[in-house]
Amino acid sequence: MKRETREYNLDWMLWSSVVSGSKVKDGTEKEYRALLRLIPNFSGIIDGILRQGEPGRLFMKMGAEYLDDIKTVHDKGKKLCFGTFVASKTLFYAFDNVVPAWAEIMTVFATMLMRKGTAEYMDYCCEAGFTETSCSAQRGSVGAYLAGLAQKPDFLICGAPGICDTNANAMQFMSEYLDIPLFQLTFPSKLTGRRITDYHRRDYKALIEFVEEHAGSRLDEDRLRSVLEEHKRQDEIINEIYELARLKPCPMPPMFNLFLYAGKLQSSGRKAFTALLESMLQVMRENAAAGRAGTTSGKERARLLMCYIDHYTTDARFWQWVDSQEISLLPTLIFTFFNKGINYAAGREDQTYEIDTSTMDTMIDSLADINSHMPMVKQLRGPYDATGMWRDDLFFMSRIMKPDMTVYIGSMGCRNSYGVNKLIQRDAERFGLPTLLLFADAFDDRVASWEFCEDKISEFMHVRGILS
Amino acid sequence: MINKMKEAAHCLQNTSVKEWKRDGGKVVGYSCTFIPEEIIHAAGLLPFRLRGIGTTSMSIGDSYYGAVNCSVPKCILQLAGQGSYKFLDGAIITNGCDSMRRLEETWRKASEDYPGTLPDYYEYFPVPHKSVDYSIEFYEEELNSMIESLQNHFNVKISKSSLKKSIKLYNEGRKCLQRFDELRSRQDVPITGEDAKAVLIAAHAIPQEHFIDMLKEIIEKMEKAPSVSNGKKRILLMGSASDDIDFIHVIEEAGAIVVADTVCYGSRTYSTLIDEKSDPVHALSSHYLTQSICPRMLGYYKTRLAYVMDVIRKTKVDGVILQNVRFCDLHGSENGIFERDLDAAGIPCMRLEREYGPLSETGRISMRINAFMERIS
Amino acid sequence: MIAAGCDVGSLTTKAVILNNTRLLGHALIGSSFNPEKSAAEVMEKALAAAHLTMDDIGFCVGTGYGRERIGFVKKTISEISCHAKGAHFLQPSMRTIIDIGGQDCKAIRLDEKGEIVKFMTNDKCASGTGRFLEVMAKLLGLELEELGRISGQTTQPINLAATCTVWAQAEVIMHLNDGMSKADLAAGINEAMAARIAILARSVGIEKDVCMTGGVAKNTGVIQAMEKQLGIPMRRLRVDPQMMGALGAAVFARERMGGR
Amino acid sequence: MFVAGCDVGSLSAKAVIMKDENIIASHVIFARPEPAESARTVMEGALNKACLTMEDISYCVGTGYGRNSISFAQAAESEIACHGKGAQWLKPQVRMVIDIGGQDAKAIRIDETGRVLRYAYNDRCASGTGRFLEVMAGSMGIELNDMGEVSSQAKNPVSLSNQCVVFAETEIISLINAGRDLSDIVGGLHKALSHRVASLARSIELESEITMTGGVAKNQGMFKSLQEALGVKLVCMDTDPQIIGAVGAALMARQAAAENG
Ligand SMILES: Nc1ncnc2c1ncn2[C@@H]1O[C@H](COP(=O)(O)OP(=O)(O)O)[C@@H](O)[C@H]1O
Ligand SMILES: Nc1ncnc2c1ncn2[C@@H]1O[C@H](COP(=O)(O)OP(=O)(O)O)[C@@H](O)[C@H]1O
Ligand code: SF4
Ligand code: SF4
Ligand code: SF4
Repeated sequence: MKRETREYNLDWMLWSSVVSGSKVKDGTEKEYRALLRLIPNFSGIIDGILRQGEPGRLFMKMGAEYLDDIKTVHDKGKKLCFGTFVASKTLFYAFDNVVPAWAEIMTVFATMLMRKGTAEYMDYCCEAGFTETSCSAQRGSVGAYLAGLAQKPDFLICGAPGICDTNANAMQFMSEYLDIPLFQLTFPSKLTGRRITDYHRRDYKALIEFVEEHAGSRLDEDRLRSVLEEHKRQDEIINEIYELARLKPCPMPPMFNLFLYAGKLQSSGRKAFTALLESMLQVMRENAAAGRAGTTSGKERARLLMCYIDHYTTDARFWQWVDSQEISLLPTLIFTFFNKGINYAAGREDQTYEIDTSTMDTMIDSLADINSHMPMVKQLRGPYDATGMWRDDLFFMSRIMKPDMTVYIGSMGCRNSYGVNKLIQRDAERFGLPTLLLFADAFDDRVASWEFCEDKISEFMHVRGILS
Repeated sequence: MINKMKEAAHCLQNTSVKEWKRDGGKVVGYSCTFIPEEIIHAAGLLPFRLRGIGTTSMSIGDSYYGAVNCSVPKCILQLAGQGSYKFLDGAIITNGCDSMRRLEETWRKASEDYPGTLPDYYEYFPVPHKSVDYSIEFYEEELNSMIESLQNHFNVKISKSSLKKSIKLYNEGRKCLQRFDELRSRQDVPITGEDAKAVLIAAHAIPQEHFIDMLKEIIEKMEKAPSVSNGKKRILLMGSASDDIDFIHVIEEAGAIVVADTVCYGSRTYSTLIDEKSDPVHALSSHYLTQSICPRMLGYYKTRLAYVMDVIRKTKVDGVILQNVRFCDLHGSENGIFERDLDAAGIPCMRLEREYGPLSETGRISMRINAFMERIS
Repeated sequence: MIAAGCDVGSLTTKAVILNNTRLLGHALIGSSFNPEKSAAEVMEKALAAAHLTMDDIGFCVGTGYGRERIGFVKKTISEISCHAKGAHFLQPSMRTIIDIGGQDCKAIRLDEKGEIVKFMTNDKCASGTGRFLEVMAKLLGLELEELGRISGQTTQPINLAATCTVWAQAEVIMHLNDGMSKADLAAGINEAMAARIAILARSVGIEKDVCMTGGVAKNTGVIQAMEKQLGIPMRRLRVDPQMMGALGAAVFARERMGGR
Repeated sequence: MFVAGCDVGSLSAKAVIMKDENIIASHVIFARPEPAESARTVMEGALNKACLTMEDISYCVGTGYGRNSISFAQAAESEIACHGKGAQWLKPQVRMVIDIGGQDAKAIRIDETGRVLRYAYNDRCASGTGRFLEVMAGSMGIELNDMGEVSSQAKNPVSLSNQCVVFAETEIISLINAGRDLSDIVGGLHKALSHRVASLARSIELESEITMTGGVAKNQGMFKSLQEALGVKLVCMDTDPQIIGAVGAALMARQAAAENG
């Protein structure tokens, strides 16, 4: 790692970028333009986000709040819990002295905001002895933590054993390297059934005990109830957003996809996310009423479904490009995890979670339930073609969202999705969904530059006659 | 005797398997040490560990797997697609690691294009990633359903007493292997690492009864055998699965002698015995699910380190080779921490990433091993 | 007490003749298909430079990829040990040695006595090896020497995204089309190379002094990029860095003969 | 009316001139460092053969890596579409085209009109491309032209362990040193490459009528070896397979010219 890189902490840098970015829109348009010039490195992305209007502003505020908590965690005498995103956040927001920082979220922020992405942190992982073939979603931020360039976590939570080895490895490595206690939440590789539910619940209770022990505080019933209620409310709005996204043209602006899952992963159960969702819904309703697509031009030339990960590197060019091409970006497949009772759950009730806030016990069961339906936990833990797994979800989403094509982008570290993406592609093509596998890395543009990806996606749409 | 073992190590369908088949016996392949061979054995079937040796092309492996998957399951898929595994009557795939668990799907799908290459009995077996009471319970239930499905498919009965008999037999095998390990790592090493590896591979490729008889003879010879070590550096081999005798050959060519290994196909499977008194299925599940020597059991690094340090102390090795197959994340990342901790303990070690099977790059590997030997001499 | 070292590399074959600490002669030729012949040829040249014949050599050590096939050597030692030995012999304060040859790259850390503490090699693929630079130089229509020199004239090095040598080539072609200057491209190439090597170097743990050996050490652009990457100066060696393996072999040979 | 197709690849540049249903001239050159220059030179060559000048060409479509720097082309098309189109036009029964060029390998499935249904690129690295053979031929001192001939004498093709082009090269050198027959080595190279390409083709599911295009298809050894690896008899192109991309481009030009009046 270069000396300059060591001068600032990762969490501080992200905090300062997002916080200042979240304020630039507070004044007039002229002031905004002037301020943008002061943040040359990431003005592209900030502008891209803020151009979404109120939802963009709220998204930035939500990020600022999240990063502020992380940056000040120890000053405020709280405990920092670091983990991977396949462990649901909702639990942690029910503790008053725990702040969750999630590896992938930090990586995504850094990938989008920092000039050279997270390359140096990723490389630092190798320098520290962690394998270079591992997933960039973790390596990107874990490298900074290994190098001591962030608030040191007080404990680690990993929800990946049984889902993703490389992810779980990153946490184990970090735990050993920095000597931080680690809890591994595990998932049998079957999705449904009584035994599975029991297993989750028992494991989840063990997790709560672990958190209580290391946080030195107890899970508060009232707080948990209010977080879960908020979560429920959010699910209802998301349900409506999905419903609207089905329209042709799709009234959802491409970047909302990012807001949707970033919010869900980062701030589930927090008021800031509810506010964001409400304003997103507002925009979509207006678009729908006017029969407009969510793209800037209001037109829709094609509908795109990402069947794995969006492409994050540098300046959010992915979403902006999609927008400029008048392509609707439909809600990402991997975030298709539903609350029981919504339309899409019909016929697949066993694949949904239920939030029941009657008693402490039912709430804990709900948490376990939510967690066992997190992205990847749901789609990747069993055979790809089993009920409720990757293929099933892809076909299901295509039926309701009617995409013209689907694109796979992953991480070079992803054994699971690379292990079966050729099979998925075959099946999807037979199903009638044009499918492009991109040999690129969503978090590392050294594998393939955005220009390369853009070129390949354009070529695909052209050759396959997708773009009207 | 050792030649028989070598034959078993060098090819898939060895003489014993052929004889077994000829006598009307059935063979069930399985992908990792978390499948109790005892159960397959108790069903009167021959458990056979899936391997990827002898592959000369990846044309089938690469058609279904992605570019960033480990070549161990890819080679197995290649062999399966080529029809080399047609002698199997069944196969059980586990979630040993992410690449391996995907073999369940890739093989199943490949068989649509290569008809007749999927065994009639084909199951995916989920192994939990934790050693706690409720995961052991879960695993036990899975074992029970495996027993049931074997019984149904092969029309056999797996009784408690036959299970107990199998456990007893395999425990005897484990005891022999423990003795074998003691001998191979004594001061005057009586067997090359290459030959020793052949024995360890054969343990999962020929009928256990037969294996134990042969092993006993080998042990007897070893007790009196002259030393083959003469001044060679004693090496402990750690990391990814290694059933590749030629790889050991390359290491030993460079002036080393492998006297111990903790890799899959090494002491992992027999360092402890199974309780013969309690309920057999329960005994199996508490044995197998507490073998945390494999890094797939994430979060148990400290246990593994203690185990390795113990092996190092007992076998008095001069150096440790921490190898991993490319894209093997489990071992790749753990080797990094091992390196740090072994370094700190003053034990020379070297990390080495390689390709699996025939794709191994002899020249470059031997250059590195040479340098390592020069370093520790 | 005349000792010799012969390094049959993938690209070049080198020989060094040493009398105690004095370098009597050395030679470098391109490797041919036949390592035996290359070795004999280069040795002859080195001997001629030193005005000696084979009979004058007390002990000769061989190294490099073709080491097993050199007829006249008494012992073979790996390149890793030889490069370390050679660099330490010239400069006992050397702690980290980065050797980049035609086909691989090695980072080696030494202790005060010059013993190897740790080493790492990259030989998974051609990117990060000298071959990468050769391919690129050819593409730009530059001599290898020029690649380093011209990169000094850059105003803005390009960012090479692809890691595969061949794909990187396509990228460079693309930039050439866009009218990018050769200097910027050369600088970008050298930086990409340095970035890859730096990871390796850091994984063995860098300690001062640091030097580079192997043919690529003659590329000033890579050296500067490495210095920038690592934030520490690379010590220059007083002998051609490409000869380091052969020199180390000769030093080993001298030790064999009882010299210290 | 004359139309043209120009394919500027990584190794070679190709130009084809068509009149009505006929190819009246084609030309192939080694690519220059500057694609614009390659395009100009190769086009001039083709024009000379046809005794035409640029003004005679009503429409020109460019393809290949350098397609965006062909100044005289009115439109650019992807190689995938061009190879599909060209192959189908020449051999109407063809439903799958395997194009191996210097820089990549592609498998393309087309329908009866030459429209692309599915396609895939090699995703690993240069080891699955024509460059692999080029480099090897260079290091063995064999002309590319002779590769097929040499390999036809192979009795016992070697098995190559290295994936990387560069390292495979060293391996080859040591095989030569070990006294292995050149023909066995070349045979081994072909086998290695064709197995890689076969897995690519299989990943989009094989069709029954398959042909091979691109420079590598000129190599009879590769042709046979791919046939073996796929276990299917390949349709042989009577036209130089290297120019199929340019033919496809010319066909597209014809179509465009017709549409534009
Ligand atoms: N004069 C030079 N200037 C810059 N780079 C050079 C020069 N000569 C050789 N090189 C680089 O050194 C590499 C060869 O290094 P060398 O140590 O001779 O390799 P090996 O030991 O594997 O034969 C070449 O690939 C090239 O990149
Ligand atoms: N005359 C020939 N005989 C055999 N192989 C050839 C011949 N010419 C070219 N090739 C092979 O074809 C490849 C180049 O194919 P080509 O289609 O021209 O590539 P591109 O379109 O990328 O320029 C070379 O890498 C080489 O392997
Ligand atoms: S992208 Fe793949 S490798 Fe990365 S965390 Fe997700 S499942 Fe694991
Ligand atoms: S070597 Fe590693 S990645 Fe490969 S099958 Fe074994 S555990 Fe899995
Ligand atoms: S990526 Fe390129 S340089 Fe690397 S192994 Fe493949 S061909 Fe060689």
